[in-house]
Amino acid sequence: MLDKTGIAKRIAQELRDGWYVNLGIGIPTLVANYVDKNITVEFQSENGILGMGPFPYEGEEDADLINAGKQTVTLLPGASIFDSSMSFSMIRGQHVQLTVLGAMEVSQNGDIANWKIPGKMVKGMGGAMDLVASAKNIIVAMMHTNKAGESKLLPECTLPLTGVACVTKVVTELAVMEIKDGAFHLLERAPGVTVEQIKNATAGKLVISGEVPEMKLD
Amino acid sequence: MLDKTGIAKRIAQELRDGWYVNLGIGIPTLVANYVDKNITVEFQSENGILGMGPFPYEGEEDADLINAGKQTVTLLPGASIFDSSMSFSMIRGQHVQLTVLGAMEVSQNGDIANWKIPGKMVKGMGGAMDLVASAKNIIVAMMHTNKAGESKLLPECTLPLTGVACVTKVVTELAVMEIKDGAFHLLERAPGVTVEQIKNATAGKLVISGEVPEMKLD
Amino acid sequence: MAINKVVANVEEATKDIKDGMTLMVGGFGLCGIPENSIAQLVKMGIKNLTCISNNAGVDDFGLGLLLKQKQIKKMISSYVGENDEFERQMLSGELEVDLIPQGSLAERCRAGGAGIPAFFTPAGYGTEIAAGKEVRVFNGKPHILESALEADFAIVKAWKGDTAGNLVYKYTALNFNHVMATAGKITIAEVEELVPVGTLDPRHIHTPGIFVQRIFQGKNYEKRIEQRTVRKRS
Amino acid sequence: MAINKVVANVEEATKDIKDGMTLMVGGFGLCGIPENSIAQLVKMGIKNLTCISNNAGVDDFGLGLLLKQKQIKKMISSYVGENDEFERQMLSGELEVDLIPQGSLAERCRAGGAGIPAFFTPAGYGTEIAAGKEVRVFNGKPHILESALEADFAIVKAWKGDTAGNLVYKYTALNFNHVMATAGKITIAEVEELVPVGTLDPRHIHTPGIFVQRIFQGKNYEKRIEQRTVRKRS
Repeated sequence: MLDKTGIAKRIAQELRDGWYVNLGIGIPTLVANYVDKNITVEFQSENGILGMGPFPYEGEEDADLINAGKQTVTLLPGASIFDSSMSFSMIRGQHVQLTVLGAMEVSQNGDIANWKIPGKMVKGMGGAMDLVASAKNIIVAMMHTNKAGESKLLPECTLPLTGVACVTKVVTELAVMEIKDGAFHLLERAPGVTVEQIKNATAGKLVISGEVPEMKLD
Repeated sequence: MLDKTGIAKRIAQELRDGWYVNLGIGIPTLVANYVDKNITVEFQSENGILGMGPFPYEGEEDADLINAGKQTVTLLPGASIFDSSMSFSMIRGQHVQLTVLGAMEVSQNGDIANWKIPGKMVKGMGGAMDLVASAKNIIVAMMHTNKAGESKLLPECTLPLTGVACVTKVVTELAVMEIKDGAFHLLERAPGVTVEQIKNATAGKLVISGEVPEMKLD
Repeated sequence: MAINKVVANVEEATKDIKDGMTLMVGGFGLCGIPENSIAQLVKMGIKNLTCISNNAGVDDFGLGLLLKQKQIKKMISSYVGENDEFERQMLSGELEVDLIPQGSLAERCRAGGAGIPAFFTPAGYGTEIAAGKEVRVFNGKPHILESALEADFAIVKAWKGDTAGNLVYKYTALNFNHVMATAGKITIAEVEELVPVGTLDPRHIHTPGIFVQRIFQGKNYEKRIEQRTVRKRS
Repeated sequence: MAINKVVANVEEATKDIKDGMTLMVGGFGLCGIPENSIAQLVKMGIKNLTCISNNAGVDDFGLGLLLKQKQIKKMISSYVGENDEFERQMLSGELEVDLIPQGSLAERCRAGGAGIPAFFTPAGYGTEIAAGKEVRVFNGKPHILESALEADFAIVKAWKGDTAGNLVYKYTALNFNHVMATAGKITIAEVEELVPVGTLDPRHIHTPGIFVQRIFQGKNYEKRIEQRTVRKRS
């Protein structure tokens, strides 16, 4: 079974040389720490950065240089700054190759719910609806089940949607799954996790073809 | 009767302190030379300049600094440069207070035709359609009649339109007219021109109320 | 010379903002917010405001200050997460909230400034955001029709500005400030440094002065950091 | 490090441009045109091109060079006034021409790059440009629906560019180059000066590198002036 770091490491393996990538808040943010040294990717932050770098050294924080999670960050050489409308031109115009974000529910159709729980305080969708409606490649990083032990991979989402038929892959503490043809296709098991465990934790349609390899993490 | 310079001088009197102004090619361009020294206006050029200055001194021309007429120009202090989409955001968004342009025909309804003569080579409308569809205040600078002596101020335009119900004033070699309520309202006569002459040269509905003053030019 | 947009101070810049008006307020989180103008609105005690702003500040800073005084009737935002008083007012029904996808918020502000009354976007299709909105398929993909946003006043904060109203922002303080500056019937810019015309490079101006009606030299910027994240020197 | 977009030369940058493709070509008149790439397209002899460009060059420069070789099937422009060969081909029916209001051309390119498939504009309402287009009234004013433009290749010219594809333009050479750079499936940028990453100020970049797939150091720029207008020193 993977911890959050493990999920981030596995997702980092999905990155390809030359890609622009938008990472959501939470586990997705960690992905930046595990990029293969042999490839070059640039991180986009929807508040207006391309070429976002790591957190600043203590004492070098600049209130005027933050990411979409309002965290102080730095710029790498070759970075650029732009306004919010241009930032979402990049996103909506599909210039960003990969979006990684968290979710509360994902359906076998690729629908995603991650912004609102009826009856609870709604904080807003931020840029998530634009991101999921636009990106060609959307990977969800999340736990396979919620705190009550219920599957978050469902036949249909029960929560208000963020986007429809958009998620391409889901990486959880248990597995890597691709979404196509209205089903979760099991690609890899987390170290030590059985196919049975994944089956039991998945409420939506799960397709298992042949031997399912265990994922390889360094 | 006014010459081209006279028309430009008269139109310059329409400028108000603090206005942004877009001047078309031809007579409108001359307006910039006669701005009252006591007011400040800035000239916008739709290829991407705000704060356009006069032509450069000989030897100081820069191929990378031209106006919408492709003429070499200069920038005044406080000028800014921007791309074509932002330039037309200014125009379409009605941030430019006054547009002055030439025309082949103007109708009593404020329609304007200035881009196409059927059967002749069509060069294109450039930015004219955006300008006339957007600006709140559009002054046409033109001759009252064409080379055949026919009126260019008509009940309806006969040429393909550039815009509908948009022209607010027309200044010709004979007169200043305001367009409202479906008619040309005669405001001023050019020096030495009689109301009768203006009547004879105007095919569209012309409204004359009381004594029509002669325009004052320095 | 260039048109002069300078007003003496924040009082003069905001003097005709009235109860019930719609304001766009620049910034992202607490980054690039017009601190001086917000403080002045609190002082003026104007009520029933509709505020269009990506976020709603925190309890004791940014738009949170206006919320605390119950000066805001309605917030139009994309994310309002860090504010307890906001939550209380929203859940009690005192505060109307219209949540908009961040990209649609930015584009709707741009459209407002650019004379584009409506446009199609894929964002929000199939969600409750699309309720009541026209849906149209382009290239096999469904889109919804969104309309332009405009405001009685847009209030923005820039790093440097010249007397002609030309603005330059510092790093990510650019965010919503530029698009909102284009969309105000009257746009007020407060700047950290007010400079003479001719000081800013014409090629590097983010917001041309044509969009700005009033500019003033701000003071005492706190520039609070919402999430101070650092790494250790290795 | 940043993603490297550098290609060796114009040959490599343009190698997969094929007959029948749609190209956006930056520039306004002869200002800011991609001289190197146009010369290479002439050399390659590619035919049946659809070119989206504000103008069509002059007889012996700019897109006029492609017109002379009859490589262009269709021009999508706002003004094509200074070109006798263009006129001959257009009147004889050899060349298709689609004339578009300049602001709509710019906005349609921007929309193509920004994932906005269509938008409403007042420009052209009531004229032949509006024929067959949806009309809708907003705030009492009629608007027409215009659609996004995209291109197989966008070819732009910048002043300075870095290896990550970030571009800065010189004065009005900015014009259509930026919006077109955002709208190409593949965008080629030729630059007067190719610089290392870190050289350009992140706040002053006009076109972020994400929009540019290939960049190369151009050479022998002629930068012809179309209308040399000067004043005498007094």
